[in-house]
Amino acid sequence: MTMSLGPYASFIVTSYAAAALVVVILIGWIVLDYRSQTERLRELDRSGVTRRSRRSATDTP
Amino acid sequence: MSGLDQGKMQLSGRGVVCVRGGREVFSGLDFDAVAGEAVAVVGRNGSGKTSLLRLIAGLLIPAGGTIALAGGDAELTLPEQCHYLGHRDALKPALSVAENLSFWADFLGGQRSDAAKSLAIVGLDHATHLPAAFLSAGQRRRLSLARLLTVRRPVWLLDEPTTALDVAGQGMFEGLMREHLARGGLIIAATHAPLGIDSRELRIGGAA
Amino acid sequence: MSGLDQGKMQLSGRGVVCVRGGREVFSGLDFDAVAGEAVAVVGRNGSGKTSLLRLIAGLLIPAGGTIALAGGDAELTLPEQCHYLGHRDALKPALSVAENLSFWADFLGGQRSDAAKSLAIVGLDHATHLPAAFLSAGQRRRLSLARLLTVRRPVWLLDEPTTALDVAGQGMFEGLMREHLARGGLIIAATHAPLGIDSRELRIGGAA
Amino acid sequence: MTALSALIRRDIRIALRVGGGALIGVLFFLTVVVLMPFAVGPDLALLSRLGPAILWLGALLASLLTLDRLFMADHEDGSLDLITMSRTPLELACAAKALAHWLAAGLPLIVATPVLGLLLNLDMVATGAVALTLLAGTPALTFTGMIGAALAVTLHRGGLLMAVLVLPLSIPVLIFGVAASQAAIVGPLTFGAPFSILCALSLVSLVIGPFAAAASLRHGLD
Amino acid sequence: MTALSALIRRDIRIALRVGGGALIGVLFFLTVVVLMPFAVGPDLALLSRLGPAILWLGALLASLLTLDRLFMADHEDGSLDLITMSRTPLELACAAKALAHWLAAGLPLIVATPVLGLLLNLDMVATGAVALTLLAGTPALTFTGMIGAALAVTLHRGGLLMAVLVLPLSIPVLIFGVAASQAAIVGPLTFGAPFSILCALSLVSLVIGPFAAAASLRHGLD
Amino acid sequence: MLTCDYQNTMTLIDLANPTRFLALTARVLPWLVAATVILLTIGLYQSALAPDDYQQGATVKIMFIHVPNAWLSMFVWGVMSIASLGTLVWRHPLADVAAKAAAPIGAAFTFLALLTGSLWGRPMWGTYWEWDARLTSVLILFLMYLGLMALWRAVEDPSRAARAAAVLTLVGAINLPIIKFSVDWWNTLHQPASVMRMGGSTLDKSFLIPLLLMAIAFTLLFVTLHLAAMRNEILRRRVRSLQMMQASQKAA
Ligand code: HEM
Ligand SMILES: Nc1ncnc2c1ncn2[C@@H]1O[C@H](COP(=O)(O)OP(=O)(O)OP(=O)(O)O)[C@@H](O)[C@H]1O
Ligand SMILES: Nc1ncnc2c1ncn2[C@@H]1O[C@H](COP(=O)(O)OP(=O)(O)OP(=O)(O)O)[C@@H](O)[C@H]1O
Ligand SMILES: [Mg+2]
Ligand SMILES: [Mg+2]
Repeated sequence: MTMSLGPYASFIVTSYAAAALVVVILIGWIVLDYRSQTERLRELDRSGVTRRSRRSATDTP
Repeated sequence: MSGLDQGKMQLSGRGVVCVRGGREVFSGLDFDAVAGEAVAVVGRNGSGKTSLLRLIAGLLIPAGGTIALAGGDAELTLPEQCHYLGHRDALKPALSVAENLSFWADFLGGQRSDAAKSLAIVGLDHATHLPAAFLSAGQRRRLSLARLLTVRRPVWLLDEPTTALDVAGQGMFEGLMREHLARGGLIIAATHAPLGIDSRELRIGGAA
Repeated sequence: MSGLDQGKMQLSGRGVVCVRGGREVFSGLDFDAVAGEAVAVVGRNGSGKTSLLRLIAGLLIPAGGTIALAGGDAELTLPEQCHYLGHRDALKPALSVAENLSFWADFLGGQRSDAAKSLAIVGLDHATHLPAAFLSAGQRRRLSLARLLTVRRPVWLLDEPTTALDVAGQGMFEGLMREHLARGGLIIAATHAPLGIDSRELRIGGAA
Repeated sequence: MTALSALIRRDIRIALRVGGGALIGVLFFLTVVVLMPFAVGPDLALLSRLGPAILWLGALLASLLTLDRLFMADHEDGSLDLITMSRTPLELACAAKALAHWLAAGLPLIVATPVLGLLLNLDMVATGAVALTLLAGTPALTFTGMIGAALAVTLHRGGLLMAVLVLPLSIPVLIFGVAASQAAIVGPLTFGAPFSILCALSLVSLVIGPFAAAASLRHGLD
Repeated sequence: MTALSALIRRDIRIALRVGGGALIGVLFFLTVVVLMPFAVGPDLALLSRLGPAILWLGALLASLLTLDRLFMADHEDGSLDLITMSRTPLELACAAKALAHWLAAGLPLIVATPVLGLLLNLDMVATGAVALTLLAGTPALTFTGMIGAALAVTLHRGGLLMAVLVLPLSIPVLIFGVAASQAAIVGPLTFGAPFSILCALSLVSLVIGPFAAAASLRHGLD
Repeated sequence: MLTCDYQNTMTLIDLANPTRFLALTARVLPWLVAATVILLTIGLYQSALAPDDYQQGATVKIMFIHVPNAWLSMFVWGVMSIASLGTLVWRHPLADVAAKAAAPIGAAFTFLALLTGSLWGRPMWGTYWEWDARLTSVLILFLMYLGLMALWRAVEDPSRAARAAAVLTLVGAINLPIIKFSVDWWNTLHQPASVMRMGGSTLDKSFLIPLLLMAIAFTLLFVTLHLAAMRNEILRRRVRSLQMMQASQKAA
């Protein structure tokens, strides 16, 4: 599909591209952060640190 | 290199005068310490024990007298051959235990041994990747001790070194001091409590 | 006015829970203290003695339970009827002894007695015009005590009150506490050392 | 009333004694204002055109950067505990402290304005206008800044962080302060409109500042 | 060399971690620069004329006001004792610390300059010129500022006092920094002359700063 | 030893409640992601189909990005303000997690509003930036978002930072009505409200529908990102608590 965006096409494209980029950065940051936190939790688990409220965490239906 | 093997190493002060804040803390102090020997500096609160250690470490400038190390590494000054363990731990809370130790090892330079091994010796191997901010007072002290083990220096200046250490920690630390002396090192320690190893007493400012 | 004469004044806590830095320090604490009585709060380091005093003073907010004063001045809240003597002296080094005391007398308001007389009682009358910066630790403590005498409050919350006081000072302070109790006051004191007057013991966090 | 006036008198006295911070604020103001001509260049016409803006910026920075110890000092020596426990509402005590700070550190800035006006080639009218707007506007700076000072206690951290948090809040004051001065000097707007907004901002901050600061101090208790 | 690079890496790491101050300097820069148009008024022609001066002033304040804890933090936790005793000359250690500070807090300012240039209506050339002069000039700010940071340890007091002491020293940097940027933008002077003076100032401060700071730290031993 | 007693008394208050929240998030998140993707696709498609404006030409397409982001920049601060009330009034442990997680997302939306606005301003007003009341107040909003993020980073104890941030968020909420009504109070360059205003929208349907679709899609995007960021924050605090526990456990 082609659209005619007029004389200011670059402005429109830049706007959409910037929005996409920022959203992708946000998503990337959140996903990477999630990975690193779960990784650290797993590491702590492996080194034998336990939490009292832990059983209730997994038992929640 | 590090002078640990030169049996005749001797630290001596002659007529040392210490002035702080315009007030004379002590004067005419003479002392000697030879390799393999521990000297326990004792005296009342405010008698100048910490000040003496800082004078030796070059962190204070004597108002009179001289302090010199004979038989050490001729190319290094006295402070460069000393480890100073003061009340403040020189730890950065934002860095991990391992980062803190390896920074000092890199920065202080000279003859080194394995940082991970030192951490194991002082009983901090489980906390290697923890930020130093999370350490308790006793654990911080242990981390400081690991610095003395990782970087070799012939002269140890210790200011109330056993503060915050529990009984097991004190035992560990006594072992470390014995080992250091056996390798020809030299210890000057300011203490209120007994040092736990054979030592000569240096009293500042009259009987307590 | 100040409730000192209402014999039935009673401070009580029910099921008090204290949380600091996300960690529970103690929970389910019950206590009572009636007019004319001194309660000595004891316990290990870190068991929460200071925290309890600050909870009563309204400087911490309990995570659970209630603390209330019955029979005091109905128009005033509990903290407004308390004197809190903590580790920090609330003194300004730039102001003189007299200026420091008279500021607190003016600011705290309520029933007052002569500031100069209080200074004489705590043995600071010779230092009236000295800047507080020149005071030794013990003298700073005495100046804080003068605040308790100058402004009347029925409840005294004392955190290790005898720190830095010499023997004569401790004797003086015991006299002051007795007098306060005799007038129908109430004392809650956190101490490691014995309080020196008849008191009931409130232990936090198991045996030491 | 005695309680509040005692607090004000104490704070002013401390600020003016050795070790107090009143002088340093004025010095910083002087330095920043003297710095500007070096940055802008020695164009006198331009300088006098920018004069009000420069003076306002200097005053803004000087009053915000001196504020960070407003509550911190009292917190560190335990005075804040007693102030919190006292029969004086914390909001009023906060307001009194801010007032004392303004008297000890804000007023001297205004007194210094005419001298700096000379340096910036401002005429009498312009200098007067700037001084008047500063008189009406600096209370707003102090009273919004005190929110940051109270946050510094909660955060155990002052300095630049505080300035960064508070600066956006003080932008409206700056806008109308300069606008009023410019109006008085060159027109075409009337002086009255921006000046009354400035006064309104000061009044609003006189209310919001103490409440927000007291709330922050209460929640920072620990 | 390992010693110095270890020191630099440590300081940068601390600045970038939670609790570090690198971000705050940039934010302060942003805020101060955004503040200026409010003071000067929304006259775009004037703003772009003043642009370089505004950016330079912002960078000056941001880099000086973040400097006061450069040595203070190390003094308070005892690190400075060990640094003084070490085999690395204190002058070099000071230089390394200042370099780390510049990398963590100075460079980000330069990176932020283009964005701020847009707000001030500067064109590409002008923005480039300012960024280039900042790149050449901010080391001078950091390395003269470190003298003040060392004095702060001796005086047991940082903050504004330090800024007041150091600001006069940094006036030459400001003058030639702005002059070089203006020359690049409007002429009539050549860019080269003031720019080379700026570089010379940076080089001189690179030498004088560490020596003066080390001397001040040595005499402040206590 | 002293430290070993902590194990018995430590209840990790931070984690008591959020556990349920984590379970909930795990179930809801996939649905939210799907909904966001679908709506965003439809919205973008509708925006592409929208006709050119008779005045603004094709640049009106920027509106479909600009306006939702502008709305969200204010909406997110509103969410943070409510969360701040939760922190200060009810001391709810999830409230500060919500506030902290929202700040970077809000800052991103505000940045996009500023950027797309500038890009729109160039063809419409002939300049990227103008110091007008609407634009400036949004810029201040952006600075305040950054300030809050700096605050969260600069302070190590999260509960302390939470309380300070809450006070600041509430004070900063004053800015929201200023942004909203600045175009009415001061006669400025920027468009007055045409969608959300008293007396109904004045916008043509062919623009209104894609705009509303995009607005809903971006709101869903925010909700999704926010939930995920909150989950991360809870995990981060869990890591922190466990690390502190590790420090005191092993010493015993
Ligand atoms: C950096 C520049 C800009 C900023 C910060 C900005 C900010 C905002 C904000 C905050 C809103 C939401 C206001 C509300 O809900 O009432 C908004 C809406 C809007 N903006 Fe902008 N804007 C900018 C530039 C522009 C430009 C250049 C145009 C077009 C010429 C434009 C057109 C609109 C329109 C049409 C709306 C929707 C108004 C409504 O229907 O309520 N904006 N903008
Ligand atoms: N920074 C300082 N400035 C001025 N005087 C100081 C300073 N530090 C200590 N002093 C003074 O020097 C004297 C000796 O202090 P020093 O710390 O050496 O005593 P100490 O023997 O280590 O005491 P302690 O047993 O309490 O550790 C004391 O009278 C003290 O008041
Ligand atoms: N500001 C604080 N933030 C977080 N936790 C704290 C804070 N102050 C104290 N704590 C913790 O609260 C607990 C109780 O401290 P508190 O000062 O009440 O003990 P204490 O009984 O007075 O001890 P001491 O005998 O040493 O005076 C300790 O575990 C301590 O680590
Ligand atoms: Mg000592
Ligand atoms: Mg205690």
